[in-house]
Amino acid sequence: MADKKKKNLPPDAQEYQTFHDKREVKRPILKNCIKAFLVGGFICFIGQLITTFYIYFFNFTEQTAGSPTVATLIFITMLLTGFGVYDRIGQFAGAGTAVPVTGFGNAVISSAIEYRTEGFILGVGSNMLKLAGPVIVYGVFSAFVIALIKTILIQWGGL
Amino acid sequence: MPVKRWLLIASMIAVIAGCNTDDSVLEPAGSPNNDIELMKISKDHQLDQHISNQAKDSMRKYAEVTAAKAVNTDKKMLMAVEVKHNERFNLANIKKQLKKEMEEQFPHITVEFSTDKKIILELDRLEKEIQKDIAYSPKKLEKELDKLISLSKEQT
Amino acid sequence: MLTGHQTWTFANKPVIISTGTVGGPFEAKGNIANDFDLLHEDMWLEQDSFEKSQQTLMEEACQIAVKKTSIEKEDVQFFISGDLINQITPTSFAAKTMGLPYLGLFSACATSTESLALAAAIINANGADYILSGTSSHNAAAEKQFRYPTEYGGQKPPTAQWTVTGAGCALVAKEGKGPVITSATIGKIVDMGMTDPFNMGGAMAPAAVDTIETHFKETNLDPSHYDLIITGDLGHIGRETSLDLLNKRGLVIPEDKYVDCGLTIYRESQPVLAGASGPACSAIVTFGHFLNRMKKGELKRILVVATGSLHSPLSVQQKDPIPCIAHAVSIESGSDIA
Amino acid sequence: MIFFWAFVIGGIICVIGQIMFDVFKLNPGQTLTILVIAGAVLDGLGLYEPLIDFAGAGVTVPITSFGNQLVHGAMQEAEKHGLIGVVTGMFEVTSAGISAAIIFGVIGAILFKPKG
Repeated sequence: MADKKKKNLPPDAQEYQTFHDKREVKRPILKNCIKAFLVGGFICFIGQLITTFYIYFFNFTEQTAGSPTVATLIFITMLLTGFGVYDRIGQFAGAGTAVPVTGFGNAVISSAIEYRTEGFILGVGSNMLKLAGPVIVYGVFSAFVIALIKTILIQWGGL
Repeated sequence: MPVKRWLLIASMIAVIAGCNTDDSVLEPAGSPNNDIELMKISKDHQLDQHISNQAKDSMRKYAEVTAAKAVNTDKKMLMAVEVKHNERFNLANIKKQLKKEMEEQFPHITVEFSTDKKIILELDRLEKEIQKDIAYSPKKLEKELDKLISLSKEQT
Repeated sequence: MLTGHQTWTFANKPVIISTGTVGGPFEAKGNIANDFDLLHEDMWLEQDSFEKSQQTLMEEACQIAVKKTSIEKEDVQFFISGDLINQITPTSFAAKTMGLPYLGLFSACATSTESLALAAAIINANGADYILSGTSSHNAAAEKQFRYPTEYGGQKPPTAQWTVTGAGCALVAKEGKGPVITSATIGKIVDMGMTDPFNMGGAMAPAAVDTIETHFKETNLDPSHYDLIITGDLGHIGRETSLDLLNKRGLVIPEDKYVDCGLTIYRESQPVLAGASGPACSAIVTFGHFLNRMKKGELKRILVVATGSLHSPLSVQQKDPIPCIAHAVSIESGSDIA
Repeated sequence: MIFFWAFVIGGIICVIGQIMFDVFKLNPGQTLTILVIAGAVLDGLGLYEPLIDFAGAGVTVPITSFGNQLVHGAMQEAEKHGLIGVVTGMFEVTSAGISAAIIFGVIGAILFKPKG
């Protein structure tokens, strides 16, 4: 990837990039992965606790308890984001807090809070999906394509 | 870049698909499984629960089943089973197989089958209530059962 | 006054008669908190937005710089400044409050030396008696503009830098007491095809090297002329890379004489990853910390090389490389100072 | 048991995300988008439901579950109305995560100021 990009550059730039790459502080991938595993796993564990709570104490089944669980987690995220804690955890955990729905919630909520200085309609309203928008757009679009293919296969392929 | 991305996705699918050994549905074990958590309603009870009792008993042949609950009226039965955790990958197939088996065993009534934790909990509660209350009215049972069946069918 | 292609030497020796430095709460916990004229406890400065608080920072720095002298605000002829928020509006609003003739600059984190060099050039050519030059930045405003919302929990790589909240301002005069500006080298855009906006130090290092090299070539000096060569905000990676690159090209600068504002302002224990950045970084550290040391007599001659990466969120998204620049200003202690 | 697997499987999905961050140098937006698409593809292949049965919140909490839910919604409509159902179904699909994020986003904007 990096090599292909480099080929189109003038020689001095290529030389500099090689020179620089030796001095760049590398991302601690293993450490980051362990942290992501622990924090991400912990969030899912909390999610399972909440799911179990809803199954035992409310009228939710395993099938239906997912939605209130997600909503509860995002509510917690709102509090953590609003009190300025989530970004600290995020710097530590990386994908561990970004990949669970709490990360999606944080992307929406942090944008919403950030843009309130520009007003509620044009600021909060139009910017709150700035970070999370692609997830919705391509989630919906890919789901559409997949459902389409599957339906065609079922109808004509007798799958 | 795009090539790498697709490779990544493909490898993810491969890894997860690898864990999925499909169609290995349950096989009857040699000896009866006596560890199943099940409770039979007394034969003397004014509500006839012998179908449920029979259904629960027939789960004993599977070593993977850990709990079986069932309640019936004279027209329908709701049954729920719990399987060992490492069998849960095949939960959908297990459910299909057992449901078919129950339908074949009791062709004259409608069989609803579930593997949901909530249904297991609710059936357990219902079984205990019936057991305790000799005068449990069939109408109330009918109502309770319908409620649970619709709950088990909820999707989202 | 022009020496070589890109260097001005100032025969009339413009003087920095006073400076004003203002910092935020994070800077107050830093290494050089004592060198600030004013520190704020609150990121918002009781304003409605981060952009407005940046404007307030700039206004306060200017007011402090003027108040320290015997002149009045009305005696100042020009205000030369800039920042890196959308169309440099915080600076422009500050200029409105100041009510001074205003030249707005955009040179990102190199604005401090660019404004200082221009102020010195105008004064040297008798274009003015007093000029206020300086710049400001605000951590949250810059995050919002260039990266993610401040509360977003994205993980920053170890190459990322922390934007300074603060403003630094220097009042340059034709005559008076204080450090004098002897020369300035205006840099060229250097683009080495670096594209990672989370690694600005690495992108800006060649620009700093280019300007430093040109400065020594055109002024016929060698690094031993200066007590310190101060880069703007290269951070750990940029500082190391540029120093190695300078040595490789035969310009040997001892390790301890080559310091970086981005590594001076905060303590090692503060979570700033590769170091500090932002226009205010070089302005505050130079006008506050290093000029104070010069006044104490610890330093005689310094070369300040502020570096700026002139990308925008748009150019990064469109996969353009980061264009970088560096301007150097040489400051010497005045003759009437011990 | 389900708690253990929720932790492990959820953690592994996060590690995949971290690798996309650090090794492939993708930004969070790209990473999450790819994960959502991966979730949709997995559900299309019929692999997501068994994972939910096995790991519970370990796969319903990560963002991949959005893809799963969206495909599920579309397929439900498709079963009722055939091919047209896919199109109309897409517009009827609501994911709890999206609506919760929007609702709490607005509430958050009313209640909080960014801390900086």
